Amino acid sequence: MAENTDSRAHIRETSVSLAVNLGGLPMKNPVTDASGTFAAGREFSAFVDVAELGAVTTKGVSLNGWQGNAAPRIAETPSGMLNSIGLQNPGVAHLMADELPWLKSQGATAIVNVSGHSFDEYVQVIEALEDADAVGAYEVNISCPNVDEGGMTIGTDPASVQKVVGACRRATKRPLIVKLTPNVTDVAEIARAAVSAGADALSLINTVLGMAVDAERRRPQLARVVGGLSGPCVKPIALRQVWEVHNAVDVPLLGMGGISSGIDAIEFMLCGATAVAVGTANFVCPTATVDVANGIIDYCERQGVSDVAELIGGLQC
Amino acid sequence: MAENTDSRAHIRETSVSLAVNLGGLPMKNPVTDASGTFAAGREFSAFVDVAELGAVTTKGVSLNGWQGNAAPRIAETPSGMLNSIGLQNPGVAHLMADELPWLKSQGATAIVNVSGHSFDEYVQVIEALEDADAVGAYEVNISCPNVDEGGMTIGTDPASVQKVVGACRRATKRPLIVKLTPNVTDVAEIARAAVSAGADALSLINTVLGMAVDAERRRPQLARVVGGLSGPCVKPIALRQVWEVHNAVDVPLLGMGGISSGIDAIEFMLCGATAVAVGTANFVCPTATVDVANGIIDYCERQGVSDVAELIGGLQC
Amino acid sequence: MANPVNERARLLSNDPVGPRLYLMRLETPIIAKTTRPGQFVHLQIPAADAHILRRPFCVYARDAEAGTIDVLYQVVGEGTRLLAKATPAVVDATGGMSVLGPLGNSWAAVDEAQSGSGLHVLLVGGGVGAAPLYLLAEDLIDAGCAVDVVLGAQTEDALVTRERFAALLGREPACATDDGSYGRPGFCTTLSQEALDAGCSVDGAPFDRVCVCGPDPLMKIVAAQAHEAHVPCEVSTERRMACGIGACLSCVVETTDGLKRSCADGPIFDAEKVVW
Amino acid sequence: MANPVNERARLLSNDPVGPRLYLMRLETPIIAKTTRPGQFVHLQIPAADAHILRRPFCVYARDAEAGTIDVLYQVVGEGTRLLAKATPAVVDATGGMSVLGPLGNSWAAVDEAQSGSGLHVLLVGGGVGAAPLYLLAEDLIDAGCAVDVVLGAQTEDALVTRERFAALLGREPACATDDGSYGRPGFCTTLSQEALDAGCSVDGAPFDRVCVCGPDPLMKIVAAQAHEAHVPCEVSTERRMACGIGACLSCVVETTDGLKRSCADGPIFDAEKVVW
Ligand SMILES: Cc1cc2nc3c(=O)[nH]c(=O)nc-3n(C[C@H](O)[C@H](O)[C@H](O)COP(=O)(O)OP(=O)(O)OC[C@H]3O[C@@H](n4cnc5c(N)ncnc54)[C@H](O)[C@@H]3O)c2cc1C
Ligand SMILES: Cc1cc2nc3c(=O)[nH]c(=O)nc-3n(C[C@H](O)[C@H](O)[C@H](O)COP(=O)(O)OP(=O)(O)OC[C@H]3O[C@@H](n4cnc5c(N)ncnc54)[C@H](O)[C@@H]3O)c2cc1C
Ligand SMILES: Cc1cc2nc3c(=O)[nH]c(=O)nc-3n(C[C@H](O)[C@H](O)[C@H](O)COP(=O)(O)O)c2cc1C
Ligand SMILES: Cc1cc2nc3c(=O)[nH]c(=O)nc-3n(C[C@H](O)[C@H](O)[C@H](O)COP(=O)(O)O)c2cc1C
Ligand code: FES
Ligand code: FES
Repeated sequence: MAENTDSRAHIRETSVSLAVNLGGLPMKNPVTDASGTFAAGREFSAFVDVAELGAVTTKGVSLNGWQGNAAPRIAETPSGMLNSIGLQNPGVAHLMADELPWLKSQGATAIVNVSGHSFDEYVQVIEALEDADAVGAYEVNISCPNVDEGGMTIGTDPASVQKVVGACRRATKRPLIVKLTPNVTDVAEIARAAVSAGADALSLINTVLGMAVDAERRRPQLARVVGGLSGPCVKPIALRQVWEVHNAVDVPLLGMGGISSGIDAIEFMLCGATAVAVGTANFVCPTATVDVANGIIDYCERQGVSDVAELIGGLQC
Repeated sequence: MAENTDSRAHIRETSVSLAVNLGGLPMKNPVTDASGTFAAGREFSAFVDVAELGAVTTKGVSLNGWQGNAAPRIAETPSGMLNSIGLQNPGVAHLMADELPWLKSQGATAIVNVSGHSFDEYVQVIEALEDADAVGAYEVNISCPNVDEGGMTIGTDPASVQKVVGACRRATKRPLIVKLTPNVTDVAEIARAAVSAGADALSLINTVLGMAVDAERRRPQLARVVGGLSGPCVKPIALRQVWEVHNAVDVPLLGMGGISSGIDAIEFMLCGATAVAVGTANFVCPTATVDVANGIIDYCERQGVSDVAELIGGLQC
Repeated sequence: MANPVNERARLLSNDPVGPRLYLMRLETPIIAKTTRPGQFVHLQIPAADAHILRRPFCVYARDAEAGTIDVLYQVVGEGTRLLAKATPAVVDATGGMSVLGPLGNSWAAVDEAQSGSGLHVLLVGGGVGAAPLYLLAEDLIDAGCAVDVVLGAQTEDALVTRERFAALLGREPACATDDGSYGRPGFCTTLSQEALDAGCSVDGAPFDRVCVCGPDPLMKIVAAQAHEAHVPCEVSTERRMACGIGACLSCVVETTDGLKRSCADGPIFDAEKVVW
Repeated sequence: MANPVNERARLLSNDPVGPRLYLMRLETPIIAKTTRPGQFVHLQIPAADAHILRRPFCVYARDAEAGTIDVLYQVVGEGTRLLAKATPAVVDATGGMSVLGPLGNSWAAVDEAQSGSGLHVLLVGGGVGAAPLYLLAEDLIDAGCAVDVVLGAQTEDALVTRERFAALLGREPACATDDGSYGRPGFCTTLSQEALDAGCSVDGAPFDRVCVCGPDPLMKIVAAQAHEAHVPCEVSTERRMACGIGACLSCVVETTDGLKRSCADGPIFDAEKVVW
């Protein structure tokens, strides 16, 4: 896809101070994409200039790559979608050879989303990435099934969370963001486990477990039966969890889940998010990341907010 | 509100066998309303004949009544809504004096939804209701905060679930339906606890914890900040949990969460529900219960299903 | 009260009439015949399937013969923004608009006027709250009452009900605007106080009733004025509603008789009973 | 390939043309100029905010001068049902329809035809899969190819592309209908096999290429026939798509070179590489 700067959407000029710091990662504005919805940005470069974003969060990467799940991999649901991509990825070497250099050439800040099927795999992915200079922060996705623990999702058990975050922490001095799963009874407990093990920041929410059925054919809509729910429908769940976690821990939060406008982003910031990620909305409109950033600017200008950071946790209740 | 039979919606004649048995409660068709969205049916009697429904599930009742939460109590969300009614109810005596006799006079089958702030309160409500002859089954709502356990939601802890269900079981021989909360890491575990303590059937899902923010005023939309999410947006979550519970226990299930059409109901039945409840959809359209029943008939006739019970758990995967 | 019905209405018109104000005409033959003053309809936003809740609006005017009702509404949020975009063609293409109504109670003043005779009634409408007073004024005048009307709005061009009231009353309603662009500058509570002090403009007799509709703070002040003047006062409450028919307990109003449902026990309440 | 753009299109028409079949004309000046045969557009369903995903449709015809494209589509589910209800007025009232395109690759046959000369190409379209072959036929004929077309449909009235193809080719395409209401009774794979056996109807020369679009089972059979006949074959894949631009990995096609993205690496693939 060749450049076509004229037709791209741009974040507009403003006197509002947009910079935030996400656990050691300086971001020029609070907007990144949600991992897995933006690849490493290149596919969107006909629509947005990825260097303008606060960061580009790359698709989850494992050590040697994964095949992902069988198709169909997605289904539409009311105001949302299910996916069971299964973290298909070509492995960390490909990311380092191909995606990171491109991001660097664009002048973008990279958050690398890290996945693993074992505690060791997470560490190995990070160790490999320590050689790349274009990594601004890691986002450790603890919603992966863990073969060490019988396939259980690491992120649902505080002890496993502590273990994996601790191991990642020892492997790097770079900002370490831990991405929580919403499919737990008490997200604050998991958040505290991650922070106690050394997380610099937390991101949430990952997708909510869901299912869709094709009644006519009496079959599940996804080949893997169950998938992850995302999009506007999950926003109330995400806001609640961001709020709960904000009240439970002291590290900055990267909020996501159904964000498709500047107002949505402001809602997350008021609940305690320092930065926000735009996911499914990228499929609805490929300029969604930039649209969200411009919407944040609109809000700040209208409300006379001179520094976006003032909004963080500013909910009055 | 006077009767106006002409303008009411009716469940149409069919040769499809619609009767199901929900853990000892015979239902003439699989459709009831979801507790709290239909009062005790009277307010809907200008639109539907409540006697035609498989059952009428009444609003949660406590021993001496509760005031509920401060207003605003609801907010709209994408394809859904939040509520924090707070189980406002006038107490079990009022239900017995006023609502149950009316339901009986209409010829309706009643499922009484029971709530409590302590293990004892549940039992006392059931004990009071044992004197009423118009009760077809109890639906025990274990999503209430329990003052015995520091305000924790009973339904999130297997031991508490066993305790409350066991106590209710000893208080009655009537069909005992236990209504699960979706806000847990592993709903199958909770389901097993309820069944082991004597539940005849399980109903799910109750509302999903969520939150909505008024960005302009920087305030939560609900006076109580957090509320329960319901409506089409939660259907994927509900289907997934019904499927998980269906695979974990052997008792019949009452499925709910976002059902607004016959096809939605069929999806729940294919995932393992014996009957279905229509909740938020009643606010969208006051004939929703009847519309769902007619949609089930349409599906069965189109697909040549002679007995609706054939569909239960019939998902092919 | 007549049974509520769910009518699939055609949208006949939907036009801007003032700042963020729209006037909508709906073809709802049954509701047009059965609506009493103060009652409301519960509308589904057309062509917006993610917005599942209905929106409540008072009936501004009704034409039983033509089978139509008018709704005057203000754009305040996403639902009304989408409503303002609806065109007759859009609504026709989506099979009509679902209108539930008539819902709620009516002003006790109407019953009283119909049984008693020659009541003196003061109506106070703030902003778009003026709309539901129009049907009331019609019925009161039909019942032989002397009616005075006080209207408040932010600006002159927001006083969109003024002309209809003037035509009905045969004289200008008393008006106040926040910015002074029309009538008395400031809030209309000054005018309501003056009216209570002076008595009915028709014959100087003291008022027998006050009926108010508008923002809560306005209703609270006028209720206090009426209380002071020993005039019974009714107010029209606005709460967020889900079902609109009394089942869900979303819309509670705190009263001295306990929590009441705005949609079914109200929206009209005796001001003395409302806990503000 | 041209960069994709997101155009706010006016809907110019949207009419039923056969059983559950609709023909839609959209005003998309940039896409109309830049679309190549086989490429698709990714449409937002208008006035349906709960349906967040776009729907992919091939471009059936384009008029670069008028700035319009045509889409022929079948109602199969909720999204296409809503699409069929859209009217120009509805789309205008909602500020136009968001159309992302042109997306995907194109038929290799076109490049080959433009560089080589006088290719003999067999096009096989099943059901609504005939639509994307029309642009291809146009470009191939422009490039001097001899083109034979085989169409299959369930019934005569579903053969809605037949006349356009006949006009373009100057002769009737070979047709089959499942119910025998037009052309050869049964599946169109009989006709494609006969064509491969007989060679091009223009001059009897063996085909250099086969291009197929239709349901997977059809494409699989024709691909096998072409393989048997040693004729290179391309197929147009259909997968559920979210982004449509290669980022989300929703739409993977299993190939002998590994998993490929239907939206960005396809939708057109060399039939030999597809793992059916
Ligand atoms: C009985 C009654 C009669 C009414 N009559 C009129 C009228 O004649 N003209 C008019 O302009 N407005 C009237 N309103 C207010 C009108 O219902 C709201 O302005 C409208 O619902 C706002 O919807 P929204 O989607 O634009 O706002 P949003 O804020 O986006 O709506 C979110 C939710 O809050 C609810 N909500 C927001 N504001 C109000 C409010 N003020 N009152 C009740 N619910 C609200 C909405 O219904 C919706 O459920 C009336 C309200 C009630 C209860
Ligand atoms: C590249 C491409 C080109 C296409 N061109 C045409 C065309 O020219 N004419 C035409 O009639 N159809 C075409 N299709 C198929 C068309 O996209 C689907 O029929 C349509 O998306 C169905 O939407 P729905 O909401 O009615 O179905 P639903 O089943 O309700 O949709 C649910 C989800 O599944 C997806 N989906 C359902 N069926 C298909 C399918 N067959 N292929 C891909 N996704 C599907 C939908 O996009 C949606 O995300 C094409 C598909 C692709 C991938
Ligand atoms: C298609 C798709 C792929 C995703 N892949 C990843 C992933 O690789 N790693 C990860 O941590 N989250 C992944 N997610 C989750 C998103 O990053 C995000 O947490 C979630 O979708 C909620 O945000 P949204 O509602 O804005 O999409 C994926 C989501 C989608 C929809
Ligand atoms: C306004 C409202 C009140 C409710 N009250 C109760 C209640 O009293 N007891 C209970 O068990 N569930 C209650 N629920 C939950 C519903 O019964 C149901 O489990 C949930 O709403 C999901 O179904 P739905 O999406 O069809 O609404 C209530 C839900 C709503 C929306
Ligand atoms: S809106 Fe449901 S009780 Fe009033
Ligand atoms: S649809 Fe997203 S990669 Fe193809």
